[in-house]
Amino acid sequence: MKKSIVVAIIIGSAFAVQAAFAQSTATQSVNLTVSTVYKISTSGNPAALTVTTGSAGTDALTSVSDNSTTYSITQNYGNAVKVTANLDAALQAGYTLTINLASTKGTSAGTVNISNATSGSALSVVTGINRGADAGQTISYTFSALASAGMLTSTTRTVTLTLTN
Amino acid sequence: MKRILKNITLDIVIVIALHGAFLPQHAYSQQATSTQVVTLRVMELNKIDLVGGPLTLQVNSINDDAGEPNPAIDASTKLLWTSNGDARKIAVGTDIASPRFILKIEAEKSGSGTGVAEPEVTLSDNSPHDLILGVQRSAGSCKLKFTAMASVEEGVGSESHLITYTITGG
Amino acid sequence: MLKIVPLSGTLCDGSSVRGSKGTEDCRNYSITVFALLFGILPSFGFGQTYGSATNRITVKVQAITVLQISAGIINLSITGSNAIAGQDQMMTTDQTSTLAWGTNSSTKKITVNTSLATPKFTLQLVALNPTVGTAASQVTLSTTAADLLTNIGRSSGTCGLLYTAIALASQGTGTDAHTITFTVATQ
Amino acid sequence: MTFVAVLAFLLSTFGTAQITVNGGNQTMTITTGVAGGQPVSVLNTSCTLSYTRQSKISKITVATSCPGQSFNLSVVATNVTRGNPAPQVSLVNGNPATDLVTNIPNSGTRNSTCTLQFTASSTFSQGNSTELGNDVHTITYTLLAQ
Repeated sequence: MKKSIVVAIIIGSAFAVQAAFAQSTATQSVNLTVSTVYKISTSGNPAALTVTTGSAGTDALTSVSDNSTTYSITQNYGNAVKVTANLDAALQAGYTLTINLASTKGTSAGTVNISNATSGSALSVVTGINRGADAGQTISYTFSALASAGMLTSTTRTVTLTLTN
Repeated sequence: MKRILKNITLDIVIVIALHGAFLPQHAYSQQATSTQVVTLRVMELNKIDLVGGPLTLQVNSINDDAGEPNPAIDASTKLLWTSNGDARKIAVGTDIASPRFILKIEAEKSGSGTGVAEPEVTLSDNSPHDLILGVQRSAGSCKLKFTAMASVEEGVGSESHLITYTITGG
Repeated sequence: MLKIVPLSGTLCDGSSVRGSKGTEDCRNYSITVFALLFGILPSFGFGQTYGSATNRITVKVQAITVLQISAGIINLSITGSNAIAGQDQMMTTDQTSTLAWGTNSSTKKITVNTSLATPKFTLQLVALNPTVGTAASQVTLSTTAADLLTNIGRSSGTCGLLYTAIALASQGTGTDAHTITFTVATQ
Repeated sequence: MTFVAVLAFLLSTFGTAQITVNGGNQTMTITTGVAGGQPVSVLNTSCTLSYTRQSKISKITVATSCPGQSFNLSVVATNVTRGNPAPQVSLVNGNPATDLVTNIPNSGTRNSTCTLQFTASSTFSQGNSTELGNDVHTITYTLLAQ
């Protein structure tokens, strides 16, 4: 009998302890971290820029332009972010490629000659970009050539736009 | 115990050093890129144009000594050209197969650009005649000197020439 | 005793009585009859029941409510991979934790709230596939308790927890540390 | 005649004290549960049964009376000194008496005992006593010929 009572007390005590821990609430820690984000994309490639005409007596041939592509950016780093542009290789003398990026979150540098801008000498094309997003801004390319530079068979250049601080 | 403390201190120094070395670099290395492929091409082009004209050459005086009419001369017309090709030439021709009167033309090279002027050309038929040779990858210009001549036997009359300038491969 | 004799007599005649044997003498039968009258008869009357006893057991079930989260800590991180160029809003989700509950009270629901009074970013929560009850629509967490699950009275069940973190690029970087509290409340 | 009266008295005495339950009335309280599971059942072994040898091989049955029963209660005999413990019996109001101990010998030691191990359990869906009231079982143990 005594043994039974002891067992009952032990069991009872055990449940009493469990009861003390029975909770009608539960908590969970959720940590949300937002890291630095830089994103830039372009809408595709511009059409071929082909110089086909000029004026008699003038060395500078009639330039051609393309503004069919756009770029979009998103960044949360700061309010002094910029976009730079460069080619994978410089153009030969007598040929000129300029680029102009429109911007609403920053300040466009206007028309920038990137003919000789390579990875080591990228040029700023948009500066002072504020935190946030800027979508579908127009990219304008202009290609011009001198008659004295001669003809140019189809040549490709990779233009790299970099969103950076 | 002292050794342990020394090691810990050293570790802390190293950690701080690494932190100081990499954190700024990390902070300034943030960027994203996007690329576009641009295709560039310049086609062959040859342009030629005239400044001045149409003009009228009038033979209306006689040389008393020779008893022949004096030639009429005009150098008011300017020829312009642009070519990004190599070894081009400029030829000139009239639309009259057998002119009644004599009409001569000469390029007086005084402008810029490449090219060598040929001697004075007589437009005696409607075939093209070389006017300037050695034109290449340039824009140039020159004055055109027209000379009209007639003999007494040819009497009085008039001719209208349509003169064509052509820049072609040389 | 005289009243018993006739009964004893009938037994002597060899009539059938349960447990009797007709070959035994009348004295033995008299003893048997006495025993039946004074003690054994009551028992034999209930199919050879020798005795019974009773006691009382009271079963009491307290109002029980228990909640359990499968994961104590959830880390949500918004990086470049969660962003789309040209879009200010960036988003990430977590669906790794589950909520289990048990309640034997009727008309109960589960509410949720955060300890963070002024979060920099937006944190939303919705209960997924509850085995019992009705999941409320997605909740934007605040210090005010909002319904997560309703109609869970007298049940034991589980559901998934889907956290959605939303940040705007224009808000910059940072960290929000939430302590999310789930509570079983009366509906 | 005196002999007859004494014998009758003794037999009568034996008939009234053949089985007794010790430990008195008990209250079993379920206080906690498992999230996603069920409330934790409660065990009680405070009661024992004492019973005596009979002229025939006997057994003990158990039955309960619990009007409006809401929760679950079962019992099994442990530490049985004489006889065979039956499997655990679920005590449900209105069910017929069920064997608790069987094959109690009709010879040998006169007095036997066993421990009564009660298990109270419930599910979350069965509710709680605050809303439904307690289950009060009046349990009857009967010693009878097998």
